Amino acid sequence: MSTATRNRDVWWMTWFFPAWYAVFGVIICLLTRVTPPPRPDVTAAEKVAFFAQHHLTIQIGFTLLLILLGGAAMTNGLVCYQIKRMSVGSVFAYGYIGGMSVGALPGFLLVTVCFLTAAYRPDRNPELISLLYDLGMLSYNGSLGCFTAAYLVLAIAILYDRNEVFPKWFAYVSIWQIITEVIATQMFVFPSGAFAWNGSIAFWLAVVVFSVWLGALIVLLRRAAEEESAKESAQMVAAQ
Amino acid sequence: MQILEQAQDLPTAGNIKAQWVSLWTGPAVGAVLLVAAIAFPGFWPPMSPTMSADQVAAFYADHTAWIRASQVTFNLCGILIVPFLSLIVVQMKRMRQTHVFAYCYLTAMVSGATIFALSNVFFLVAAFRPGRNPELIQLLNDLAWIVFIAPIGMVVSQFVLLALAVYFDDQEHPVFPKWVGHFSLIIAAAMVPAAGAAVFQTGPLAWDGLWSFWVRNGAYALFVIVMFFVLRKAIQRQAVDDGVISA
Amino acid sequence: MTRTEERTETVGRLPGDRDMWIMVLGDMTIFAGYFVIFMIYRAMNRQEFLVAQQHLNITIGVINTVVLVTSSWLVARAVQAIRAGDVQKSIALVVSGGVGGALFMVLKGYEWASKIAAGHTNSDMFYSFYYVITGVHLIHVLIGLIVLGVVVRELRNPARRRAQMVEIGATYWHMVDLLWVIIFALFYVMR
Amino acid sequence: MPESRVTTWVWGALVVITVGAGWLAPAAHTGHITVASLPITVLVLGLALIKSRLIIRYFMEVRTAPRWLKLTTDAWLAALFGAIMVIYIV
Repeated sequence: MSTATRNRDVWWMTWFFPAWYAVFGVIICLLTRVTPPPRPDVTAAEKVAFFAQHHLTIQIGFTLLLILLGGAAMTNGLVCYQIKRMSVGSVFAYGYIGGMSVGALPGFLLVTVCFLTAAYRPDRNPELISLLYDLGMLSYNGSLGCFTAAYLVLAIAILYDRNEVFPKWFAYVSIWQIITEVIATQMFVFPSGAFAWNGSIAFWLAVVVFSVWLGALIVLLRRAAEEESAKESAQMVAAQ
Repeated sequence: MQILEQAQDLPTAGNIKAQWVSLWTGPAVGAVLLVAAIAFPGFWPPMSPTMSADQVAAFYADHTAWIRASQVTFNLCGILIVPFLSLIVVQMKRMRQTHVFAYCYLTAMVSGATIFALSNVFFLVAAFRPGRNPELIQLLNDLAWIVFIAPIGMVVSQFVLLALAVYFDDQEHPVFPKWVGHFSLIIAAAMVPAAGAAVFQTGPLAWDGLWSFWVRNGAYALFVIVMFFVLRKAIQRQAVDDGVISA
Repeated sequence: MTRTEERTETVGRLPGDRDMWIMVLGDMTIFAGYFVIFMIYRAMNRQEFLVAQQHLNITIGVINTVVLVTSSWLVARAVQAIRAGDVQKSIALVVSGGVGGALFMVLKGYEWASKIAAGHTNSDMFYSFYYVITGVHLIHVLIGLIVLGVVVRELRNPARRRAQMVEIGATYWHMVDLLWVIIFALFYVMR
Repeated sequence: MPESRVTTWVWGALVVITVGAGWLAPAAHTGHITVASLPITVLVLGLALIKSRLIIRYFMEVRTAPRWLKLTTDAWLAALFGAIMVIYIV
């Protein structure tokens, strides 16, 4: 046995994490055009036109996402694993995957299916296309509780942890994420303005905070894996 | 499985017994779901995506009772496959590595099951008021079929994770034999094209097509059957190792 | 003053810890974003905002600001007390600071209730900002009360008693105060 | 002057400024003043800036903090109040 290979699987997932989000970013930003989001304050005819204009890229992008959807689960499983390494036991780790696996359906799948169904029959009644558009966008941008629950248990786990798997400031960054989810409640009320699903506060500021959170998580997952490797090789040396 | 008398009350025996029960829920649920699939009129042959809204509405009006009976069964029993899949998680945690693949598998399994559960609801809502505007019935039918066939991402990631876990399991006597990894990847490859069901209305990739319907669903059924025997062997070996049954 | 103290005086000493300052500076930046966006919408609807602003109760606004500033002052005194080694005084000051925070929330709740009863709901753009920004601020007050609670609990336990813990809590609590002072100026007072 | 006395003076200043600023608010006058006023706004924002800096410097103890923190908080104040002022005037 070579030294420190026991967490080789963790390293695989740690590299997979940014790779998956990169692909996901390309899909949602460049192909399917759901981020940045299309406008909520348009007529049914304009929504039909949106689907007509991006017909092909929506189909390519979201079909790709249907295949890669499981990557979200895999990235969340990795975070769950790191929470399990904390001194706080498994409760928060299970809470995290609980919240995140619920979130996969309203957070990713529903928008995928709604947009593909809309693109499936472009000659459908425009009112129905409009319904699919709203349903997709509101569930995608507005699935709040599942992620809030996951961020909350993550933050508490980090604050109570004594193994220093993640630094304390990341707990606070997760709390910002909760705050942005709280503000996102407003998108169910406002079809335009700062709090709409494409609004400067409910969307753009939230995206900035999310990017900070995600970028920090990518770096911290790598650091946690490095520390785990170092600890294991130290243990192996000690055992010999 | 004959548990040794002296081991009866050990926690290890309890663990083996629980796994054994979960193992046998597999064929039981499989049988029920097979009956439901046979009873669902929309599968024989699978409803064509090219049906007009009126035809779809007429189909739901003509077969309301059987659609309801079979989809309620799917709704009630579909997620009962979860204990069987949990068994794979438990066995993955016995492999020689950290448990990260097992947690990823668990997450993907829960999300995948949730997606399946959603499709039954769409079928059932479409059958709830057959007198509804045909355009709405067609919409519900589209959603039901697309959610049922196309989102294979969660299961595909389960196969990939299982394969990775098997390949990374470098114990002298691995929990699963290596071919399970290859097999798992082949099943994944067989299911991936079904994502096209959300785009194509005709041909093998349409939801009633050879690939998206028959190969996809057949592959998954084959996986469950093969994993039944693989898991049975793994549990028996674990039982011997734990001293719960005689070799 | 001894030599080491003199050195820290010139180099500077970070109150609390680095993690809390990342939180506070980041949160201040996010709120700055809210404020700037509010100002942009205000600039686009000047008259409408000014008319809507008339209906805010300035007296409650002033009282709430004084309450929060006072609470902040008590917590600042608590930090000085624990540094001087006076644990009981420090606990008492943190608790009274927390009471101030709770009072702020009660007053804010009353203000919201009376505004909604008077028909100033979030269908008016000024009030949509008002409810969201003050609501997010209220969540920060609530988190602050939890933080102060943790501080009191740690102070009561002789084994875990650390001045740094009080500083961390205080840094957060002053940020809550700081953000409110700016909200007060932008929503209640400016024309 | 002992540390606690300084803190108390700062608190007194904050309360006085708050009450004074409250008197400038549109709603403080029954006459329903609904005209924008540049001088009052400048005054109000100036007072808010002073209050904010007092809180940061004295309550948050940035006065004795490392230079980077002093600079960061001042930059934040300058950027925020500068932006508010510019948006108001333009």
